Amino acid sequence: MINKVVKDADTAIKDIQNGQTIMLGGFGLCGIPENCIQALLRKKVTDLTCISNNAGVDDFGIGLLLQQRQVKKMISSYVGENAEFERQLLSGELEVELIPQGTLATRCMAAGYGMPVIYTPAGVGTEVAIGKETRVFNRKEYLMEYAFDAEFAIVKAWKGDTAGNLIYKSTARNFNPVMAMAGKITIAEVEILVPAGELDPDQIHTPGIYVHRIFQGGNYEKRIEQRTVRIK
Amino acid sequence: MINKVVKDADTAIKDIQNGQTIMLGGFGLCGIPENCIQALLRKKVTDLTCISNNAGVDDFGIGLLLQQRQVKKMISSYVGENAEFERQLLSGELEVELIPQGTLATRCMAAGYGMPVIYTPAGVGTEVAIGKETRVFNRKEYLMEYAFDAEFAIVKAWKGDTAGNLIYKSTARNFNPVMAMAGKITIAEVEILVPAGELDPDQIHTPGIYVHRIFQGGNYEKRIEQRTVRIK
Amino acid sequence: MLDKNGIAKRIAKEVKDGMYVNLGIGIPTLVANYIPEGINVVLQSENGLLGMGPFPFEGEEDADLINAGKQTITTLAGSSIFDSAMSFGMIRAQKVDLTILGAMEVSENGDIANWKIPGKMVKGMGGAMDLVASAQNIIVAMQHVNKAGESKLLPNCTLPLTGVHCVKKIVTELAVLAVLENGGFQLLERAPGVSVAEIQAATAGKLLIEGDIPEMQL
Amino acid sequence: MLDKNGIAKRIAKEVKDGMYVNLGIGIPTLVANYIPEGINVVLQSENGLLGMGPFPFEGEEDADLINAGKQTITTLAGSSIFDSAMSFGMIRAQKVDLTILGAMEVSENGDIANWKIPGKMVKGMGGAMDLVASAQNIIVAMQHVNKAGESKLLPNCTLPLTGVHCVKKIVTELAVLAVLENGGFQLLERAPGVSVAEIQAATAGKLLIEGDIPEMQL
Repeated sequence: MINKVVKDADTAIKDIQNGQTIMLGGFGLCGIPENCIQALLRKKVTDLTCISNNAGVDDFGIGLLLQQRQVKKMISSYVGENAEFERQLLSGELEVELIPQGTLATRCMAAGYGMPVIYTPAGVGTEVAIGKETRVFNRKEYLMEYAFDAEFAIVKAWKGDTAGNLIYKSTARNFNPVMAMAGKITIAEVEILVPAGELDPDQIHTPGIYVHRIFQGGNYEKRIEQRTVRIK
Repeated sequence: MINKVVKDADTAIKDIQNGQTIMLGGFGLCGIPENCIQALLRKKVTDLTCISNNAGVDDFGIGLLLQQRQVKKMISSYVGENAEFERQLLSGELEVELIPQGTLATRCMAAGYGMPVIYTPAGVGTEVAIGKETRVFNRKEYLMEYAFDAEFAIVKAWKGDTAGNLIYKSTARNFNPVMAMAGKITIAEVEILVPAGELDPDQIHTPGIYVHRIFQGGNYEKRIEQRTVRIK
Repeated sequence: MLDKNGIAKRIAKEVKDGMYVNLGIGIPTLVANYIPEGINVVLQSENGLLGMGPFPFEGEEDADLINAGKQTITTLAGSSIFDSAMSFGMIRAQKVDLTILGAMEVSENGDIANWKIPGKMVKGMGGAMDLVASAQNIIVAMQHVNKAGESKLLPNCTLPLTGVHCVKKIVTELAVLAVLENGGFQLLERAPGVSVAEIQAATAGKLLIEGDIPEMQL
Repeated sequence: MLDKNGIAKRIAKEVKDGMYVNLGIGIPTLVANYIPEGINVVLQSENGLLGMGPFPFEGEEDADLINAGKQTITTLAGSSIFDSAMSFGMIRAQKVDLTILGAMEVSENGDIANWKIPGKMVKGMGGAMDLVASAQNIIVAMQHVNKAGESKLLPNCTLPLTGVHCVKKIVTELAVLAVLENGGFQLLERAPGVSVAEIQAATAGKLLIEGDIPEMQL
């Protein structure tokens, strides 16, 4: 097997350059690459285009990169929980491209599966369709959407092995597997890193071929956005 | 949960009609729905269009359906291990459409993911491209291939639960998950059927939403085509 | 006139045995509380879960297990987890039988606007555009009029659209209405104590009233 | 002149540390036996496996674990299993670094024919068309001439094509040749004991010979 292990988050992201496009896995604050975000904050790389379903909250997740003005453009489906985000957007400091969540996921998958474009009905007849090629198949109209082209994908998994194989836990899976497939270089941080051979080949969610660098992260906060409970 | 269990293979396939299009999972003889194939033999339904990567061997798998002249057309990528197949093809009794293996898999996925067409470079410049729309993206030429439209998909999994969730074993996975997504009605036979709740949600390969009928099969022969071994 | 829970309760009657259902944020979420005993329904959460269960007991929250509203939830026996591409794949492939979501406006030809108010902060469409573009059966749960007292059932939407020609049915605090294939809101049921005239007054789009309009059974 | 194992041995030198490699049926399969110690390579089998191991010990065959040639095989520590859509997805996305396959004919502009002889039984292209259309680095392992003594390195292929303008390198029993971007076979190495004249005589397509042609190091 090919060993994909790097020492830590700083090593993993060390060649990310100002102005590059990076994907960041997660849905809200669930399943986000906390260690790599911290390393990006330390590296102070700027003018990033970030492809991520959400933009974190003011003081956690991608929100921290926004606080440090490291993000030039966000490509997301929902960005609603972030006051600093709103300020930068309204002041023109931040570009935002909002796209449907399924389109976001499928444009990642297209990149990982070598498909140059995909067709989706999402956004037909809306402002999302402006400037896009449309086509009718079986009497239904679709938009043609391009595969993403991102220099780096940064994902978070639960377990991983030294060969780069990844297993996600529960709904922290979300965008991570499709982004893992889509980066020219894919960086994975995991809660538990094991030697190759300890994971069941049938249970791998992301095969190691898609993962270029892997390390075991630490100090996961895993903040909850909406703590909803019922009483016993 | 919604209960998808039916009594047996005969019940599962009882409404498959002459002339319909069915997908059959498996690669060679590995991971094929043996019980449903037997039930199709008993039902003697004819003029089937079968979408399957291979056509079995003379006396096993889809080869048995060919022996009984139940197949009008095969859509496959490789059909080489079958003398009766060859006879029917050369005599004009059987139509065959040969398509690249990745195109076959991806046309299934397209159906399961609601994508009307996909683009693939496979077959560009060859006779596979004849009559097909081509398009250049990023200086590379692609063929436009349509999602399959099959009345039934018949797949074989290792374990399944009453809610229709499926887990495959080893390379018997192959085409089964993509075909399971692609049938208007999907029938799954499993070696082990368990109550909903016994499978780990993180390890499900095919979510039950894609599966309409499930039953526990029996008497699996699981014939090996090429028994290759090394000496201890 | 219904309160939010009343709207949810009425919509729950549209949920049939064996359905896979996606519930949007707000009133639609409440529908889960009113699905009758004996009706087996599977809730899809578009962040990657089939078989969404109730909120966890206090102290049992799992940060890795949330719904599309980012609320902590639980799984059920028979649940399955998948990635976002498969989640929207099954939505696009119309495997999800029923989508229930809120709206700011619905037009008489079934257009829906629910994601953006120009000039105000834009939060994004999330999965709503995918859901309304793909679902075969879409029910809107909303108030009949907005806070300014203006009808939300219009000849044409004034806000940026989420999807076109897709809403099949609307349940408000006043009425149940079908959106007709050729345009127009057909009044199906009145909320308890609400008159046809009140509904007519609150509906700006074309309203079709045929015969006696029954009162809702809740 | 090389035998089949010699061809496989020479090709094995093209396999570099860290590569994901897809090996076709026939001579390419033999390449696995000659990958040097210390070189970490992962073999992809397009039916859905990364990390293909050797044949199982007798009695340990598993009908559920085969390669694309339908042979019983084993997994290795670090193997992963996936479905056919993902398998060809990673091939199309060029995650597989090197594809080694056999051919009936190769043209001087890199076209390959290896799946069909008109008039004879057609078995199908399997995954070959996907592999040659997507792989960035394709090495063909084949005999220099066919059984009738005719060259298989041609100006143009005469058989139905598998893919166009895709072969980068050819290793035969006589020689190692590069396919030039603008057309033509460039002779890189001679097999032990084989002269340039013999290679020239066996090559119907345009052959470029620049300077001294070294003998292969095996």
